[in-house]
Amino acid sequence: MESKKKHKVFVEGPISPPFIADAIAKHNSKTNIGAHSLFLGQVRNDRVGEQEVVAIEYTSYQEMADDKFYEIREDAFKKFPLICMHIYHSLGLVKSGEISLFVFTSSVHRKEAIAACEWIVERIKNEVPVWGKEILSNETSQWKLNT
Amino acid sequence: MESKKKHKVFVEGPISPPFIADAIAKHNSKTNIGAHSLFLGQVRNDRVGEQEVVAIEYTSYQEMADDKFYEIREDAFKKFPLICMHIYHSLGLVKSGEISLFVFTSSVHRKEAIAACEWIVERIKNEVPVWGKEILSNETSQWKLNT
Amino acid sequence: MHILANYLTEFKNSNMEISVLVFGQITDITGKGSLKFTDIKSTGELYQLLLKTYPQLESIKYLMAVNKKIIHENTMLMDEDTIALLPPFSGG
Amino acid sequence: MHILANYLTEFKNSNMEISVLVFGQITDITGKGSLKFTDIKSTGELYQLLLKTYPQLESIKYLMAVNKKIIHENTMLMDEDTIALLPPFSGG
Repeated sequence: MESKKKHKVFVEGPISPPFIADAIAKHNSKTNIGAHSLFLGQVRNDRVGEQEVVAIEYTSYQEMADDKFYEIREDAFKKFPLICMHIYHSLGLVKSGEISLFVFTSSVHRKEAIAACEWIVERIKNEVPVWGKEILSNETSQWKLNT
Repeated sequence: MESKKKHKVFVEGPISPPFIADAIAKHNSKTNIGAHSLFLGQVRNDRVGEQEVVAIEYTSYQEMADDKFYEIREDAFKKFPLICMHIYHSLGLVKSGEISLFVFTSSVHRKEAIAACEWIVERIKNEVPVWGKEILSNETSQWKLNT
Repeated sequence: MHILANYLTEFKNSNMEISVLVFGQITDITGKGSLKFTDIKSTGELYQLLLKTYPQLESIKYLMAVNKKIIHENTMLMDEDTIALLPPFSGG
Repeated sequence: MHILANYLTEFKNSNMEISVLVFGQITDITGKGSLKFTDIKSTGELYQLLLKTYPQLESIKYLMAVNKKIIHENTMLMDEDTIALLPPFSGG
């Protein structure tokens, strides 16, 4: 259990595939883990009229977000028999095709890791004070609305 | 849609984190993707009496398994609005702490990728003719039973 | 002592200062990320003052947080409280 | 032509050969991964013969697949059919 460890969630810019590979590889020594569930949020190049989204610029109320991430983490460990969980979220500019959210849960059996991962993603989307500003191809921008 | 592409599922030995990173990175150019869901099955060092599982040796009825993976793939694309899906399963020896199953789904919105990934994992566990032989620390072995 | 305490309380009240942090699309309206106000007694009073100062806020849906906790009803404010104006989140 | 066809059918039946593929824990009992049988007409008949040859199969739960399709009832066999003995799967 690492439920007491308050790890850094926000990373500047996109979350790279090698960073994800490192996170996975670190669990090689935790041989009681049988299942990992990973969620990755990727920036889409949605069309907006004649334009398309080329990047999203993320800002946050960081102090409140850190508290909220910690609360979600504590709640997740209470609700699900997890061995590990990690959340990483981008701040600043993330281009379309790049990854801005990485949620990673591990447990003995698959059902718990899968259920926890989905539950955490929903809570992040609904409760964490982060805002995305969509940068369009003509250099205008608009505020993202989560669905 | 790549539903017609019959890609190779079985890989010899464990699935490495850099292999997973490459699979993720390849989706960087598919900028209509908004969400990836990944499941990783990792070999556990379960205790068995005085011994523990040090590795699992996977064998398969490959011809039938390939048909079944293809059927699951086709069904997944019919059932869920996926942009991509990939399955990789190990054959041969995979040590505890290493990864033997990798299911990877991608879609526009998160719910579809997450639901499809879980659905595919369940079908693989139940329907694909693969057997794991648990190699114990004293070099004896026993056949794995899925829960 | 009693007299001094009263005096300090009054002094404090009459110079009570709160910080207002502004996020997301609301920054487009205020033009800045943080504001200072004095002698605002409640979130309701703050809400009315903000609306008078920035009429465009009328069309914006947002929540307020007081010291990082989202509030859903009128809340008394104290000196040095930090109030955040939170339009709908769009992280992830 | 008709006589020849009949003759061929009879010839074929009397030398009908099936392959039986063996997997997982059943290989511990048979000692090998594939077996050949001649003149077995159905999966039911095969099941009985296997049980006589390998009495330990009694305690093993398994399904049969004929030409890669799992069958749940007695199924007629044809020359060159491939039958697989499938103990519970444990992939993933």
